[in-house]
Amino acid sequence: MARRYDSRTTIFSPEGRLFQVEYAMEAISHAGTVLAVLSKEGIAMAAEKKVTGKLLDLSLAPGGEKMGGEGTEAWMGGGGEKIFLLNNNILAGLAGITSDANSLVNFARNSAQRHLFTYDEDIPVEMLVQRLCDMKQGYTQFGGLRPFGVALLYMGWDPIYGFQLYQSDPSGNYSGWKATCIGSNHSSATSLLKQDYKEDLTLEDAKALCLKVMSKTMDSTKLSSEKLEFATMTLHPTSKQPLSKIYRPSELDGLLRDLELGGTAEDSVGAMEGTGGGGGGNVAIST
Amino acid sequence: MSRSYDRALTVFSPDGHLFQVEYALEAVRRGTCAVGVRGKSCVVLGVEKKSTLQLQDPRTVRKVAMLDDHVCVAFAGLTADGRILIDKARVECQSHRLTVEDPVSIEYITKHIAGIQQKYTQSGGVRPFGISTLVVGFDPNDKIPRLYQTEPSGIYSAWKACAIGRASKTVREFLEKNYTEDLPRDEAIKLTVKSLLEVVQTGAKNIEISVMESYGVISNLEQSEIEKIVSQIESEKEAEAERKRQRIAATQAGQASMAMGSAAVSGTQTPAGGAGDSGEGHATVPGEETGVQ
Amino acid sequence: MECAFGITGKDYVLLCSDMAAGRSIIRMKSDENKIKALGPHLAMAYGGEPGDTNNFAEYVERNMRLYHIRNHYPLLPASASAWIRRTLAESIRSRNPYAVNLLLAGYDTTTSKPHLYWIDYLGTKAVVPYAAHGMGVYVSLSTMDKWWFNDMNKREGVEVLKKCIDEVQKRITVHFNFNCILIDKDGIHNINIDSQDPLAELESESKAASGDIVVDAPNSPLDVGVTA
Amino acid sequence: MENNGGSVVAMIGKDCVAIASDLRLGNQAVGIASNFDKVFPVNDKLYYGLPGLATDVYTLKEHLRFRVNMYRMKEEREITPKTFTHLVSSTLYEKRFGPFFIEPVVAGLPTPTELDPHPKPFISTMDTIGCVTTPKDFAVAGTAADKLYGVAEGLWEPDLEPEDLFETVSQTLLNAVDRDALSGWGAVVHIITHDKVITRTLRARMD
Amino acid sequence: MNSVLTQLQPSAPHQNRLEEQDELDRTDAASWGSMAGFGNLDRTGGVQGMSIPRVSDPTSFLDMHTDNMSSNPDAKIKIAHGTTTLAFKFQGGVIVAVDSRATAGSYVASGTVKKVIEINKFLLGTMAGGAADCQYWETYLGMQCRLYELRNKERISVAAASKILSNIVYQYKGMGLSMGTMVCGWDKTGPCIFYVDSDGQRLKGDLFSVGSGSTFAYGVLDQGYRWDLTDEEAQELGRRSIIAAGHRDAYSGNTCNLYHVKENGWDFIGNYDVNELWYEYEGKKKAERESQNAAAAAGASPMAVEP
Repeated sequence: MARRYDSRTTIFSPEGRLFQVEYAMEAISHAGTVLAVLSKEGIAMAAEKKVTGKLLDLSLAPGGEKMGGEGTEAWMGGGGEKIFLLNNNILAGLAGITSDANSLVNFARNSAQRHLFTYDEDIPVEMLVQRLCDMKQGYTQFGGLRPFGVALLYMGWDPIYGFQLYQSDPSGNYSGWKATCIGSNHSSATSLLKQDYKEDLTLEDAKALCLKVMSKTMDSTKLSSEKLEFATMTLHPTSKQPLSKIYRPSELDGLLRDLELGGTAEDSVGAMEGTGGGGGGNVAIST
Repeated sequence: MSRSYDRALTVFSPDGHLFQVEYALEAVRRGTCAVGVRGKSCVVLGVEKKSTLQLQDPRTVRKVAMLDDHVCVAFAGLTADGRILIDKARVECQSHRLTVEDPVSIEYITKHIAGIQQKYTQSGGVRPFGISTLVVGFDPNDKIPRLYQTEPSGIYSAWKACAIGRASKTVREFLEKNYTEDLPRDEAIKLTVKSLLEVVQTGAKNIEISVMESYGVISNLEQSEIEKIVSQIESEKEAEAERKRQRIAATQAGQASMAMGSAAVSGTQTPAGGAGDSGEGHATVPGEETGVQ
Repeated sequence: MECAFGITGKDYVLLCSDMAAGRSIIRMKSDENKIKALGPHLAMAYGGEPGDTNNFAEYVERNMRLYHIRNHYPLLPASASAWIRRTLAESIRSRNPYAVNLLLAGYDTTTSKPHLYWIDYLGTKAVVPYAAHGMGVYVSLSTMDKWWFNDMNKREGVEVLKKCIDEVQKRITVHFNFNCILIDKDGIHNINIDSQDPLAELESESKAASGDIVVDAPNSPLDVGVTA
Repeated sequence: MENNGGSVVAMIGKDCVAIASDLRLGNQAVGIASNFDKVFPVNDKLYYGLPGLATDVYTLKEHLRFRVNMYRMKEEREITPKTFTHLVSSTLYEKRFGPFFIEPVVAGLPTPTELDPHPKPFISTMDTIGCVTTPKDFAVAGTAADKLYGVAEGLWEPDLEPEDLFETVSQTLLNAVDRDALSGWGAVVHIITHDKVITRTLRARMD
Repeated sequence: MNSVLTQLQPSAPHQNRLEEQDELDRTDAASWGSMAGFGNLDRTGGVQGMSIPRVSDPTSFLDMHTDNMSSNPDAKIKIAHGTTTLAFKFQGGVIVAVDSRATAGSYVASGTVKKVIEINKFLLGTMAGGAADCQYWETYLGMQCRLYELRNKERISVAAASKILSNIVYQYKGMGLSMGTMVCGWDKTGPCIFYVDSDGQRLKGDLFSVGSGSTFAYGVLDQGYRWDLTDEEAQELGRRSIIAAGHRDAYSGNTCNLYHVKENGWDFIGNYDVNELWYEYEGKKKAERESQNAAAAAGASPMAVEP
């Protein structure tokens, strides 16, 4: 019987449920975990990479040693597998179908730029979240379309509400959080976060908490940049403008070693100071 | 392009039902409860609020929204649908002011919302909105509080007191029994809280009350105020129960069985498992993640 | 035949406009309010082609309001100026351009700074400490150049404004009545610029009932359902 | 062009490039603002100036910002001066039948690549509908363009070091706008070198 | 859905907007019964069936061929103008007074034109400028007002009615519409006058006069106007002002129509011949002077002889 209501497009089942949406959510719970922790000083986000393999060539991926010349920075667009820069002040981590994610990222970047174009300011975080969610909602209501199989974590800063962390799902719902998690094992990660989260975290605490929970969730003893992406959102110490930073593999391994959570042992190429990509010109996107 | 989708999703069944619309109504019943009560010179909206999780930011949980200075709306059903519909209504409110200068009347905006909902039951390739709304407010240059309800089908109606969402039938019956005309502000608030307590077992922390007292004067009750009202209601209930017990004790000697019966009928006790029709407990509503509010 | 001024000070901005409305040589009204409140801390004085002015102002007003209600906070002055400028810039290349010049004044509550923008019908925007549109350009810009200085307190600002108005009334053949507002951290206040000491009224008012806003600034959309 | 006034000049030096503009925004004869910078950064190796109708200065600047940002996020690298010039040019030509009244000037230092380890400093300028010229010495535009040509012809010499280039471009701009009624009211100069950008505001005639 | 929607910022500017959504938005909202009522009136005001010259720039085309704009006074299409109309608010309601002359060039085409348009029982519109423009759009406005009433179950406010009219003419701005009208009525807020013209200008006020003779009407009106006029005094003031304008202005005259808007609708007070009244006023003035002189001559205090 249920087949009648869950095969074609998004329509109500007799109990008033939208199976397509629920199935889309199911798809996400198999995806790589993304989790983020908010602190007063900034936000930290870690994401689990699922596509790994010995023969995967990462040298041309952002942050890879062969990529571009000077001026080419890892933080420019993200574009690894999981964490993307949506706007100067917003980073997002995605869990779900990667191809859907790419189209959403593109939409988000366009929306953010359009806002910048009309209002000459960075788009407020919640507004961008709403834009995306409105789009996602549309895909659950209009015929011939299937919902997006993507959940997102957004971290960002705007002058109205400061640092913010949001989560959105395929139904087009979103909510704000202090620390949250999407993807596989999200329930156990959430309860770990609940246990260890304190109101007065520093950014360093947040980073540590993020990676600690990640290491437990991922069920692997040693984390490394091969399986992980990591990013932070902070304010520039002098200009007070948002500073998004996606860690280079070498930086991340360094951080992991410091926290004694793993990290590939010898990676002399990237033994650079912690400021990394975002340190110099903070304006990833000019405003 | 649109040709390929003009196979409407909502069509009559052989026995004259619009199943998608009826199922959408089911989605509404899975949402949390919202109650509207019209008093003498005010109108009260009460909603059941899901407990925010420890790490959640309460700011983003919105069930009551302002459409214009003088109009508020509460909804039950799919949250994302609600957001879209509310946005359309907000645009209409400003658009109306731009074209005819006057603010919208409450009936007008209700009619507009219902019109949009109706459209989505009849057009090709779309499913209906899975929400019901309660629209409250005051017309410009007018002192009469207004309360309207809209449904996924596009039906709208005016009410003295009304409930939508989870267990709305129980609440509506309660309201029918307990509503009196021309309630003063405090009484109207109390009735709203009382009726919500029919379905909300967890008390004040899951209740939110907004009161509109005249054109453009809206306020939210503080948590502490709601708590006070809840405890007041509870003590009244207890007193009532106490009196009943005494009465029963007094008459027990004579007609024990009869007295028992009448006490049951007066039914001030919360119906067991107020979760209502579906019989689902609040915390475990399946499909909660689909964003039903 | 119009005249508007804007002056910023330390923690406030003054906006002043004439109140005449008419057709060719006939003045049909001398108490038309040509300053529109666009938010709790934002207002504009506008002038230009009759018909366009009000239609454009109301269009802006309703869009600002929609933004406020949708997002629970108003547009900040800088973003509002960008939006208005874009609207005019797009309009100038359309078939029916709005011929409206305006001064946009606002107080940024996040940085506690006053803002003043000079915007013309082409969509030209200038960020300025003081400005004029219409007749006032020719006689009073120099007055402001001479008397305006950085971080003026309210009394000093009002004095400069009075000088400007005085100059207009002295040198321009047309007689104008003026309408004046002051925007500070508490919102928009009406000011009777003709009185001896316009600020005294304001001060006594704010003492009596703080935040008694006379211009009907839209009340902020209550965060219904968000708190509690 | 004559409505708001304003002029921009760019010059090539030795491993450095300079771009400067005046700061006046006028409404025909009446000066409105003396803080109207017409030169904008794309990144710390690339600047551009937009002299012309002020409303279009804003509009074009915002268009370009949109496109550059999208380019940067999608390509994950900075745009080169040459690519940027073509971006500006095609943006202008899109409005072929209702042009932006602007004559842009672009100045930048290309980043060295494996194929071209020592790229030359780059300047270019366009007409209102995007016809590009890439001079080897200097580029001028705006209401004082003809005066700028004259002074620059006399003052510019090849392979100037950053500080000498600063002096040359400053003198060129100041002396040219003194002879232009619609430009002036202050000036700002940017010298782009490989390790930093030097930005200085100049004192100018205020009449 | 309606063009005002597009006028406002779109709610969620999806770049690749879903086709269906567009389809939903395109259908005329009025047909869903949810729009407060403007019938086939597009919400910015235009009538859909209105034909506009099929040239690239109808505005300048019309500008060339009508004499309304000053650019071409010899154009073939001559728009009728020349009128005096006035309206003012006072304690007893609104007085509306107009003349009745229609001219085409210097030729007096009619002396019995009805320049007050009875929109409905509570609303009056006056007519100055193009007679056809005024008549058509104000009648059309009447229709819209009735639809509004049926849909919203209450009478339309004067503000809203005038705004509808203003939106319509603003949409045709520059195409040669010629109207200067006052929409007068009584609604929940009391008596109300709005001046609306073809520039799209819309002013709320206590006292207006429109038309070629308005300057002369103002001359009498401004001097005699007080808020606390009695009904009779107010009617007389309106009448007297029109007579004054009819006398001085070549394009105004013939008769004066006088209306009084009260709380429960308007009353038509009467139609007066300008010429007859002029002589009557002249006669009165003369008689007053004579009696004054006589009184002065008789040594009585001149102050006592106020009529």
